[in-house]
Amino acid sequence: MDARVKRTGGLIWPEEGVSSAVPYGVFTEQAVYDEEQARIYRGPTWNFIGLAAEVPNPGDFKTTYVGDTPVVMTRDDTGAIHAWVNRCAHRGALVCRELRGNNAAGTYTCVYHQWSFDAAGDLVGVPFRRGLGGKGGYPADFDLKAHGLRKLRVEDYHGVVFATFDANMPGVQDYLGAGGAMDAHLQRIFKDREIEVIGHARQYIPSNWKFYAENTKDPYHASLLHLFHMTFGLYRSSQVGGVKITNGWHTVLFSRSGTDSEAALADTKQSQLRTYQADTYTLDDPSLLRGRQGEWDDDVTLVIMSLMPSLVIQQIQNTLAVRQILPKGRDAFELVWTYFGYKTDDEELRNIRLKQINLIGPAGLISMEDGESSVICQQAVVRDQNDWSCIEMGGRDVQDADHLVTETTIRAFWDHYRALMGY
Amino acid sequence: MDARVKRTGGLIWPEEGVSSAVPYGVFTEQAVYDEEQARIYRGPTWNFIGLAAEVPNPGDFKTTYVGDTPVVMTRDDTGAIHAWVNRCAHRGALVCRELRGNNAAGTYTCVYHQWSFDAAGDLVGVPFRRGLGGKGGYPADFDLKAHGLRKLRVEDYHGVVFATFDANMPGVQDYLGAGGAMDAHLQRIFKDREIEVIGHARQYIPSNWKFYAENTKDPYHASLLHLFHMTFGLYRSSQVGGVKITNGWHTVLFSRSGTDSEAALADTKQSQLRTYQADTYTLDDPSLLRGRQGEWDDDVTLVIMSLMPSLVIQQIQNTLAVRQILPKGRDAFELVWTYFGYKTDDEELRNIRLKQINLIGPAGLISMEDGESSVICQQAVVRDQNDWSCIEMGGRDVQDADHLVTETTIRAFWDHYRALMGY
Amino acid sequence: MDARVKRTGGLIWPEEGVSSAVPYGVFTEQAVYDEEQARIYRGPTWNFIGLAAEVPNPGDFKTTYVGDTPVVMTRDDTGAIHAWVNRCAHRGALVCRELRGNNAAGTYTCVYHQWSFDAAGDLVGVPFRRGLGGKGGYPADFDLKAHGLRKLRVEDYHGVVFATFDANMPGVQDYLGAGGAMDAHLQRIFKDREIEVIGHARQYIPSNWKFYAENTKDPYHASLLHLFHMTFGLYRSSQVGGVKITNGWHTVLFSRSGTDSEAALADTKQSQLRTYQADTYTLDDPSLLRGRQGEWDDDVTLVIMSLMPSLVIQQIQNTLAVRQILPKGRDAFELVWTYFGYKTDDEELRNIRLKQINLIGPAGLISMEDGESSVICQQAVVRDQNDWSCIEMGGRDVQDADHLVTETTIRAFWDHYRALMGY
Amino acid sequence: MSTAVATAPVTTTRQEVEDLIHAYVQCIDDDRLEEWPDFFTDDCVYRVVPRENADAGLPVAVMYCDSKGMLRDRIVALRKANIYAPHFYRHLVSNTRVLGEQGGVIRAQTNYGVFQTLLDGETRVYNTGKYVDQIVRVNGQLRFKEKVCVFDTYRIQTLMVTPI
Amino acid sequence: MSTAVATAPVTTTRQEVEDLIHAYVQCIDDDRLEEWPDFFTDDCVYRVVPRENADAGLPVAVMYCDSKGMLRDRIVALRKANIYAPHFYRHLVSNTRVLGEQGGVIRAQTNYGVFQTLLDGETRVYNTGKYVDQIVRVNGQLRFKEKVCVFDTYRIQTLMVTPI
Amino acid sequence: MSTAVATAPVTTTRQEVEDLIHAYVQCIDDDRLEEWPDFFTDDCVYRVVPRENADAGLPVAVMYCDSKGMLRDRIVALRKANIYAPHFYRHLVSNTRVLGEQGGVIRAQTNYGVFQTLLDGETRVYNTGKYVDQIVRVNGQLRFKEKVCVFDTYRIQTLMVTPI
Ligand code: FES
Ligand code: FES
Ligand code: FES
Ligand SMILES: [Fe+3]
Ligand SMILES: [Fe+3]
Ligand SMILES: [Fe+3]
Repeated sequence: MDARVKRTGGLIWPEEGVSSAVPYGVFTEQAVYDEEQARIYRGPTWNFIGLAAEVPNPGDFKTTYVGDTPVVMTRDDTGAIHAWVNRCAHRGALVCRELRGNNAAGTYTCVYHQWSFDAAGDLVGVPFRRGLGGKGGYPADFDLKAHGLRKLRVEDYHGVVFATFDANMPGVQDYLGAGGAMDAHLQRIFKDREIEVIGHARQYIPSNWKFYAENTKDPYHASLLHLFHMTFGLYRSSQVGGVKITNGWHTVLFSRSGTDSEAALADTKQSQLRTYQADTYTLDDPSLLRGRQGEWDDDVTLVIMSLMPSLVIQQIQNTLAVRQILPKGRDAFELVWTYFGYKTDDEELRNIRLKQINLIGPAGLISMEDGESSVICQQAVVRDQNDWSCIEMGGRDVQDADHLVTETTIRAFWDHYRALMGY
Repeated sequence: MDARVKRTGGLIWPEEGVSSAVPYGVFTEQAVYDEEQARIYRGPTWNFIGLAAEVPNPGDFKTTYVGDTPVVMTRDDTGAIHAWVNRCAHRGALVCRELRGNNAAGTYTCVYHQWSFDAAGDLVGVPFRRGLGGKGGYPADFDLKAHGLRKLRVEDYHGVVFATFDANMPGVQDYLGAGGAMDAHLQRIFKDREIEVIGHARQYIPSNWKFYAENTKDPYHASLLHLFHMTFGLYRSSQVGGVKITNGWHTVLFSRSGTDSEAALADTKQSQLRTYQADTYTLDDPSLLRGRQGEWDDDVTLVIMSLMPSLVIQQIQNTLAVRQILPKGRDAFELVWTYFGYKTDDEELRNIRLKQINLIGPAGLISMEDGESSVICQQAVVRDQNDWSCIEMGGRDVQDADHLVTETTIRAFWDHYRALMGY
Repeated sequence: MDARVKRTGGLIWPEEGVSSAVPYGVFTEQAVYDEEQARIYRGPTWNFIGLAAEVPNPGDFKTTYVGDTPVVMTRDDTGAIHAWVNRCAHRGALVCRELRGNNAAGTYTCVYHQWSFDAAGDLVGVPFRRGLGGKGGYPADFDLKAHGLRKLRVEDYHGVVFATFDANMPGVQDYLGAGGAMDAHLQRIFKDREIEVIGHARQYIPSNWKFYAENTKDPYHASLLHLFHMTFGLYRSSQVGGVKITNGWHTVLFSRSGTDSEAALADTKQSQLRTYQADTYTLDDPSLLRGRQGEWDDDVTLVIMSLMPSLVIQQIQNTLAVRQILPKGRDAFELVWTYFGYKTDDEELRNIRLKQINLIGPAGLISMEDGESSVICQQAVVRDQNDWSCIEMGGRDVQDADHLVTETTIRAFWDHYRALMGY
Repeated sequence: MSTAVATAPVTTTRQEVEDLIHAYVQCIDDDRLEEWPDFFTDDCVYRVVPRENADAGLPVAVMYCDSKGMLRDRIVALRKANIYAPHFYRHLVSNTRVLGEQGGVIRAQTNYGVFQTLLDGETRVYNTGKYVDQIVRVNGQLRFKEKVCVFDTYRIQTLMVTPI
Repeated sequence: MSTAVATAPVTTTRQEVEDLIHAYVQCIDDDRLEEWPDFFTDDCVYRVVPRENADAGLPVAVMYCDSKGMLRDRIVALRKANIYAPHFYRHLVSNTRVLGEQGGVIRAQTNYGVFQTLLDGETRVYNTGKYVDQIVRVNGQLRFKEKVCVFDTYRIQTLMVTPI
Repeated sequence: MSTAVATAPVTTTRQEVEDLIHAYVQCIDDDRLEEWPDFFTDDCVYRVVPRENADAGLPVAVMYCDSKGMLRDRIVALRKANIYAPHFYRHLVSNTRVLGEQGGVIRAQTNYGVFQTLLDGETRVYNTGKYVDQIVRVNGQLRFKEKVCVFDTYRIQTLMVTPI
């Protein structure tokens, strides 16, 4: 391929339009990381900040991040959800210092000098504004309105809450592709369903966030890294499934257990893979895999929605979770899991969801391996910033597929990434 | 306001002369930090390195820093105090490797090749200079005088010892403003008094040193962050007090307990502040606050002297301490407390000083909160290097005040900082 | 001296050809570190990667580094040794994830998507290459040969294995100087001897790797830092010994116990050194020093071979070890000790070797001090990147010496370093 | 034992519980994981719960096994199935306290710290927390009927595969 | 207890002191700080001393309370007055040693490590040191007459608010 | 002691071994290193072994002394000869287990963590591992006949001079 030098980080990329290779420096250079914060996380993107169910009541709040900028998500007493940068307009202190809580008063008071803001981020009070006993105080022209917190635009889409720094963004539904696969699958899980958060989990992974982005968009690895997927057929490349791409870089990956085509399964067996031990590997207590069948009538048993840049929504058997991806520098990211069920769950189903977390989470018999794969990539690319990866499974183009033997979804990601970054 | 771009760190500052706003990048950029080391800590400033009482005897030494450069303070057998960079002139090893001690021999011998230096930093011995058995050794023209340690100029001002890298500095008294408020208050504590060091404490604070500089110059926060100050009237913005500025950026902040003006106190009560609970909040054992009255006849119960760039001297009730500020990178500093009393203290007074450390120190019921406020500012300004803080309490100008409802002292700091840094 | 500015790190060096001084910034600047990785570790150098005895059998492998690039050393079933960069050609994961082991299958399979490579680093298998059930798979023109691992050239020189990124390097023997002192001393230890690895030890030292390079080339410090050397005469500058330089920067330092010349010893005693307490300092159990005499007929009791950039080979009394120097950033390196003996050792001799590790290793009564000296140099040179060290012992030139009162070997190192780095 | 029991029942019991926990911990640290399930009853419950959830009253655990079989499956997976960085644990346990005994079930609480070493040879604070145990006697041997590990370190470094 | 005491006094006593210290530590780690003062006598002395001062013979402590009231005031301030980052402690204590007993005062020494977790969910070595205790019996219960925490970690991370 | 021994031999013995190890550790942490050799028999063996070697069956230890004299020499060197950064240790030990007793030799195993503080006042995890001890009685006192410290932290920070 031809190649063209790009300024940031001095990286050399394949020619325009070729997304089947990426220079490893994209995972290591500080300049690239900083530019991502500006062009992606604060650029024309909608970033997941939480579930509406995390702040059910007026006064509820939650602290989180957009990229690596600390933000707070609040619900005011009218029920509206707001988000603002968690930095006081006075001299820069964090205004909100807990993970989550309820703020009955409805005002957020900075501890440093007690400037107070309402749920929307507007400045509502300033101590000693007119001085004390006629001395000191703020200038006569001091205007509260001019000193609010930096606000983000917020949209609550079927209970999934997004925020953006970009005033000119279209709505969330347009962003993820109205009526497209992502929209349909998101609605399949959330639309008109009352959800209940059942817990959280956090992993701090010493790897660039984009290695994990590749991982969650990668149907190729799922059979080959995860023995539990392959051996127990929770996911197999030989199953009926596929990938769908919407608005450039959002991707949906889905499959149906027990639908392996004879031919594909035969090919799989031939490959003699470490991860395929269907005949020999068994569980002492199979209750782990005995989920509830047909919770959805489409028999889809696995869906991974990668909604760039910061959200993964999953249904794997009966486990439901959102995963928030928080970059923590060029070589680390945090993965925040929020598990949920439906208010309508019976006790047995709720227990099934809790049990299946043994498969999918920081200690998940499947998903732990995605953390590890991200780490070993970061460790291996310390030098050779201009060596390229090879992303050619399933061809070199970008298009939906009705099978799982492809990396087209990863190519889609890099394609769009380059456009946003100007590479 | 207009704004002008400045090269270092690409920061945008308010127009010349406006100090009521600062771009947050000044707290985050490595380039700014490195330039501070050159232009401030090694520039036209006097840096606190210790109390003369820390090295009372000939041969005593103490290792410390000027900015982030390791230096050693020594007392020679004539009683003179010296300071030199703690880096061997041979191949760069630390010459002095303990916190403090006494060097009876009077020579400082580098462990690596045993070059030895006297208390003044001059090279006095080199092993094998003429070789062994006629072989090897240093060249004939090797000159001991050419290989001394890098010396700093030192001045012991009433027992407070300062050092500078700048050969052309005026004396310490001129530096802090001869006859000005700083000079007067320093002498009030130290002049003709024999002091006794009673102990040390250290805090490592993940925050830029300038957030702490702002904090120690900030009469506004003291009532609003510190419940103990406000509720027990150790300090209240409603008290008789004020701020004085000398030579640009040195500041003195003082107040008198129990002098609250009716009007000011009424205004305070109206403000409904978290920190003011005079009627409801009491101590089970008030002995903590029962200090000795009138130790000084001016009835000043609180003085905070901020002597830039690296020293805070305090009298709060009967606690006496110097705080040395040691920058440890763009996002951390160490705060070294040295507590002292007077040789003339009776046992009761000495015990009062020890007890009041519960108020002022790393675990101080008041001062712990200054560490916290510095940290939450650093955590909040990770991005938006070119957003500005708002430093307008008490107006936008720089001048002494006879009250405590102002940030004029902080504006003074930034004014002078910009001049030194060429911003 | 004149001085000339050099671009990288903005360092100012002495004029061309003068190696008796070095700007301290060479130990602190990131730009210098990165350039070293390119110009030295991946440049025209042979880097030690292990002993052939560490991978005695076909299928054996060991993971290590060249500079800070992870590499794997393997032995194939023909007995040949290979080395390749430990980064999968697919999407960059570490291929080999253990310290060492045996790979019976002979193929190295990446865990991420199970691409498999042979011991030589060639790609031999790719799952789902032709897709599954006719769907997906790699493009028809996908060529396994084009996706091998990045290989290094390898040479096993008398059981000491070296690798290079530079295709045009002459052989190892030419690199270290055929027939020269280094070659002779290396052969003295390894040629026609069957060695046996008896264990490993690792130190992580917060210091730039070049401070340790200076240390291992420094006959001057050995008497002055190490009391055990000097007091017990394991090494003394007054002994018969010398230094030899080959191909610019490789150096051999050797001495013979008990050969101190009267004159030199007299001079030593006069110097009144901390490290010389021959008359007063004794051991309670001298068995530590009671090695086996005359293991080599040349009576050389100490040899330190510094084979740049990454290897030290030592014989001290009867301890035999190789030390691998692994840079871990501008301010840290790891020192990996591999101790060995000969297959022919009797039990007593083997026990002597094990016992003498009390002298030489991470807890070595002598060598621990080399770790410490490296650290205190790094701590002292935080600023003053353009101050210079003084490397003038034994003159200012570079040449072999028949004595140990010199730093000529260190000058040789810097001379060659500057040539490689273009300074 | 009667005498000892009579003279100092609590002391003795703390001793026994400590012996159980020490054996449990050593088994993990010595990498004899195949023996690990035998410290539990057949119908045991084993949960590893982030303090974040415990404090909020949320049920999610990162590991949740409700049978000895599931414990065995965890170990088999760790040995044969899972991909993770090789490592070892070092447990330090302290202040075991017996909180009570009822119907043959002893309730006890113990602080623990797990220090993890990866192949780089560096040791890090990996996980601290407390064991909240329900212990019963099975043929004279103490066994965990329920073991809940509530861990402070709810930001897990990379992943968790080895039991706590 | 007489028998037990007769047969192995030291053992028994170490047991008791450990029980006291374990209860003390658990009280802090479980955030039941309101109960913390009750481990002390009314006229207690509680000092938290940097090793830097202890070794130099200097009297400064970062916390110094000479009455149970002052201990209570510390807790009330922590709950209602002070501003600091939310966090929790995990104590590991070890090798409690009874050094002697005189006039009803037991002198004991114990190593401790405090591991702190902030809201980011990371656990760090916050403070290590030793307890030097003087313990007395108050209506049959052991209580601290004097507790001195000499801590190694004299570079305190940010601040100290929760007792050690 | 007979009664106690009779009633609960193991418990008693664990007590005694713990007392020995606690005294040993305190001696190091209190910097009374001159007394350290006295915890050993004259013909003792003391080895500090990286887990990397122990697991591979390789004999290299970073410290290896086969007499009390060598232990003394280590301390004299540390005091008078060696150059290293001033520091102090804090040991936390836990789950001491008595593995058996034969011919008067008690075999015991204990987990330990050593937390090191340099003059900067920061405390770091320096070394974790386990003690594998052989203990005998010398005039009624327990002494180490052999002490092997197998340490996990085989990447040693800078150097090791103070015994573990
Ligand atoms: S920083 Fe928030 S009120 Fe001052
Ligand atoms: S570095 Fe100081 S004497 Fe050589
Ligand atoms: S990264 Fe190695 S096989 Fe995909
Ligand atoms: Fe996966
Ligand atoms: Fe304050
Ligand atoms: Fe040396």
